[in-house]
Amino acid sequence: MAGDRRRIQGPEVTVAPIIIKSSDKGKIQLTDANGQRRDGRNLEDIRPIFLKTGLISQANGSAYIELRRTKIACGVYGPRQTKIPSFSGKGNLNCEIKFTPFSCLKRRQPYRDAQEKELSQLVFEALAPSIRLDLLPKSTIDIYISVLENDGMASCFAAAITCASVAVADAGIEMLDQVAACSASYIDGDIYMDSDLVEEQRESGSLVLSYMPSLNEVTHILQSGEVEVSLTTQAIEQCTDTCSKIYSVMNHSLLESVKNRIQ
Amino acid sequence: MVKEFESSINEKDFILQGIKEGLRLDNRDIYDFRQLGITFGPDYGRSEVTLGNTRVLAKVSCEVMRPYQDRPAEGMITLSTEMSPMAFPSVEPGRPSEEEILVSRILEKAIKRSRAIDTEGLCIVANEKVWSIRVDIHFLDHDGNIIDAACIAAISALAHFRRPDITVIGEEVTIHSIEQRNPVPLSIHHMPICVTFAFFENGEYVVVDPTLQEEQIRQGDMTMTLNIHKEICALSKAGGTPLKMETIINCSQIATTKAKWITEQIQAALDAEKSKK
Amino acid sequence: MPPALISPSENDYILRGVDSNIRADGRGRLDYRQIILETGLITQASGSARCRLGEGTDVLVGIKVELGAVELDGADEDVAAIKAKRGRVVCNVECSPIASQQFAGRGADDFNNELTQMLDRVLNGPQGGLNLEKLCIIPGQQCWIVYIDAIVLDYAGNILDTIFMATRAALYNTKIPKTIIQDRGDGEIEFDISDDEEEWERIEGWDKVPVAITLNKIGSRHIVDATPLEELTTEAKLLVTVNKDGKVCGLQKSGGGSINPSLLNDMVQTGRSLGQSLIQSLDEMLQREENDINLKRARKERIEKLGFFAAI
Amino acid sequence: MNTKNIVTPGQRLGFAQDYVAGPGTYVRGNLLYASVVGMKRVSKQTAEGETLVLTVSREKQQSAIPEVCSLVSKVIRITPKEAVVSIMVVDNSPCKEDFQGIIRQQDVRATERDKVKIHESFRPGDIIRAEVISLGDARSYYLSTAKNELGVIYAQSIEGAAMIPISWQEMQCTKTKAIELRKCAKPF
Amino acid sequence: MSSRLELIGPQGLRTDGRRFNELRNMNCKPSVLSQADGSAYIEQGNTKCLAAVYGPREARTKAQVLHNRANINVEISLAPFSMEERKKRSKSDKRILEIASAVKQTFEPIIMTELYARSQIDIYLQILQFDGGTVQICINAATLAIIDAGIPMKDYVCACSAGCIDDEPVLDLNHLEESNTPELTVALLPKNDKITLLQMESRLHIDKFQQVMEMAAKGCKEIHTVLDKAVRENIKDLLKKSSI
Repeated sequence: MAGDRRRIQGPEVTVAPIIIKSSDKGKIQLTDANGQRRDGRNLEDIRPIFLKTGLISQANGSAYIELRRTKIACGVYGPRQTKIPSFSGKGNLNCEIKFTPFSCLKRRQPYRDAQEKELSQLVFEALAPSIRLDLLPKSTIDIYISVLENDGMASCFAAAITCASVAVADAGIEMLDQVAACSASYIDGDIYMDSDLVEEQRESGSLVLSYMPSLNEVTHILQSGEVEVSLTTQAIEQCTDTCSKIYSVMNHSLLESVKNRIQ
Repeated sequence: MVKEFESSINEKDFILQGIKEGLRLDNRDIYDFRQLGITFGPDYGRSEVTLGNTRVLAKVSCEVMRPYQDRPAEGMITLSTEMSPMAFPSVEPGRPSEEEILVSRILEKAIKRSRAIDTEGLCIVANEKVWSIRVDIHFLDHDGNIIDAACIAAISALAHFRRPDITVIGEEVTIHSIEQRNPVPLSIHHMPICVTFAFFENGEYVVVDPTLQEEQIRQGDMTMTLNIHKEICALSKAGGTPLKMETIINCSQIATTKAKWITEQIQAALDAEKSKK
Repeated sequence: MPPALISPSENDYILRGVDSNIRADGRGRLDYRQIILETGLITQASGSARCRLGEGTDVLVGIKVELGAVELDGADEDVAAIKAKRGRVVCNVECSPIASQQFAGRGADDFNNELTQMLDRVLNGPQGGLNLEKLCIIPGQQCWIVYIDAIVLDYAGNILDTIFMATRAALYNTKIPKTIIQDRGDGEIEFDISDDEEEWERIEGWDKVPVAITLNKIGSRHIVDATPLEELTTEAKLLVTVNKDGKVCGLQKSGGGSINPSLLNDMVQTGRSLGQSLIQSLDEMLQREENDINLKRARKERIEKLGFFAAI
Repeated sequence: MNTKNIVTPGQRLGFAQDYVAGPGTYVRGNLLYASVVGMKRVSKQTAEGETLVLTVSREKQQSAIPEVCSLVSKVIRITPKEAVVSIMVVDNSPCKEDFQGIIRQQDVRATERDKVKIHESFRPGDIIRAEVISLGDARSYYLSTAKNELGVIYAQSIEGAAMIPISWQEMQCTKTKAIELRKCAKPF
Repeated sequence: MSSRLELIGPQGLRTDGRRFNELRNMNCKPSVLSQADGSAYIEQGNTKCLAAVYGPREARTKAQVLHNRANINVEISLAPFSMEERKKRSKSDKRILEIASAVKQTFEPIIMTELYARSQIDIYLQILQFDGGTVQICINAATLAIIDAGIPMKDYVCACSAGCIDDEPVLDLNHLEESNTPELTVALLPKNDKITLLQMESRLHIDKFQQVMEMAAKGCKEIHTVLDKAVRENIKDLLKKSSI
């Protein structure tokens, strides 16, 4: 594969070491006898969210989200003139998600790979219904998402959507509603909300749902794994409930930012 | 992008009329090559070829590498051509143009596919180490017919090249520096020579070794690659004006004599170089 | 190339049609076009199939099974140990410029990537159906890699469903050579590959491979198997992948619109029931084709493939 | 300031029939929602029976984009047919990044349009006030200066000094007193 | 070439059972695609190729506009499963670009491009299965597709390869043969016997050259009859359909 020649290249093939734990610990138990998860959460609980706006001074809007070991920053630029000349009565929304090389288990290449391109497309699809692009003819909004640390792909993707939505609101762009997103894992017939990497690697399937709570509309859904329809329905319900909770966190952080500025 | 310089209509008519009368701007016969100059050195495997105003430099280098899995006992030959804006003002650096691709493909067919170099002789330890020979071809000045010039430069550089001697004892390989032992030449099976023709007036008129201006007004071209044993090593007429079969046979006859003449020139240049040392 | 455009009147025409359950080509909301399926067209591939929808969309899938190294990584040893015992599936979708002028040059790159990821997400996981453990030859070292390459040859809407149908049929058509493993002692294992084609086997679990149903939300209703014009009218698409047991193997929304949760549930249910019946009819088609071939072979007749001339 | 009045996008503000939707709000179904983060304000009732206007003023301005209103822009280059400008301020709010606009020959002034010469109206580097008349083509907005209060508001002479308008189509250099031709804006 | 393969059996038949001067089994059909203005599908033995022609239409970029004639653009893609070993080829592979350029230059003097100044004709070729003779199948498929698109051209262009095994000229090489013998590809205008494309790889003595070339030219003529028949049948079908 033709890599980036300007960078110093390592060996052709590298393998991340697998750390072998002492055998007496045995297999990792995802839940203890009380039904609590490894970090003390219940199945339906999500990790505590830290969400703050306005970290990137150059951007029109920005936000930072942290769910324990998942850390994502997002900057929004625009609306600005569309670079490629093509007339469109609606605004363009351009989303780019990038995993930093050190964010995942395996080192990621510094240039955009196929997965990042696809995730960027999915973020676009999740956010597009919420933004009033019809008010912004001939303009482009650029959303750049940087994943600093990734603790589970599904939950990271959900956090990226939430974070991007807050950043768009912070940029003062007109929206119909904010988009909250959350993930769920199917493990042994149970639904684990907002699973981390260790749980994710044991899942038989996962669901990421993004939702506009005030309008009661689902903007995106992504499910993998072989699942009964009834379980899916249940997971969708749980996710919409959780999204409403995340929504209040998002509102809170936006209100905080306004209050700070007024004072 | 800079547009290629084009001759005016008057110039074009003038050249065409000349060709019809068997005359060319540089006072050549239509089947003549321009003045061919081959110089070598200062180090092994470096040759500079001039064909009229066209000037090409070829440099051969070698290194030890792991062979391809499907050819464990064969050395490698890499041909690299790069057209720089120095000789081609219309070329954008970095991206290979269509012309460059065609040139490098013809050279590849002429030298690699026709097995001009004995690649099996380049094997050091099968599956482990082989010589990889690299030929870098630089176009210094472009006044038409770069293919022929590049081919002469490449093959004469290969003939002039000496690689360091080696001794193999079991798995142990020693590479002797040039000071320690006399370097060894590559074993060359045959010398492929490209001869390019240009066609005018629906293939009625044929010219050998076209200049840049002639290339601009030609309707078609054909490159024949031959060696002194009268073998056609490669042939490329990629479209262009349709030709009669007799024309092509006729061209092949001309090409044989030209190939012989050029081979002699190369040989003479190599001998002159040797006697100098 | 600029994307295709749709006029407001065309848009309105389709919208009203969908509302009254009649589409431009006479179909109802949940009707598929005629499906033509044929397997074994590419002799150099381990398996191949071509699927054509109506007079338009045409997808060719070629599968090559090659030897390769197993994947060696994971968050911890348990996960890594499972991965070391598995074969691999690699998916790739290419839209050929012959299908549509939009795909010329680099025009199809993003679209190819999107389709590839969608196919890969479904097939490369427990829901993919294929028994990946059976594809492993020497745990921790060698395995079969199943390369699934889909080429879109003609485009008249609903590419993804067609890709999935063709992929399923191509997997049915794929035969893997038998391997004979010999233990040489001191942990060294060698294996031979049988060249007797009679002994070659199908990939276990091909029948559990899901199919995809793309539901297009137009107005407050949804349709399947949309034509290009209908796709332009679509506000949001929902891809439902279903296997033969009626289990949902994947959901993905695409497009710029949003969907109400109750409609979403409705669409999932529709997709599920349509998918199950689609699998049934596809399997019947494959069975019929194979029976035909066997019959002809028994009678020593020439087996003529319809090839690319079918139904045009 | 009352923090209770701060609203976020998607927040319900009331019933659509009670208020007129002002900037920063939108109507969906029979409800009124906020579309930006900011302060909720209700207009004061001036006349009996008048419906109140509800607006959400943005806490942080979105980067402005041109719409049909007056704006300030800088001339980048001129051709005999048009002047290309870069739009800097839209309706008193600055754009973070410039948008490109065009003033065509026929849109320079309201009278004797066919006699307009672009080089006698604008020069590169001039700051002008104009208004958007159309979204234009793929690349540029179409602008017009065909009103008294529109035209050049700041220009430098060949000498490099600032010029002052002396008539609606002439400006004078403050240093050399040379007169140059411009389509001037009527000072407020 | 120390371990020479037996390319000719004891009965004088080739590896796939053909005689020296025999073409591979050839199937072709025009008008196979719904979107393209002209299309064709060709099988020559185990090599299979689809061609689509769009245009003449507006040139995509200004740089491609030619003021006195139409610009021809050729793109070739190879299916990843078309070869013995799976390989994903990028569109900028040198060999593919070389063939594309050869196809383009072959058709430039044949298509009456001067009738469509400032426009563009796109020829897209998709090779589905590969067993030797890429250049010839590309040219034959393109000819058929251009005719199907109704673009005026001076004549058919038919291409065929020939080689030389044990001093005996052979017609229409398959992949095994072309990698072990010299291969000469000829594209011919059947009406006036003129050659538009001539490509050769590997070594061939000049005395054999004419013989091999004549053999290939004969193959081109045979291919012409097959193509012509397909075109005529297709038109008959079309007439039948339109008369109903």
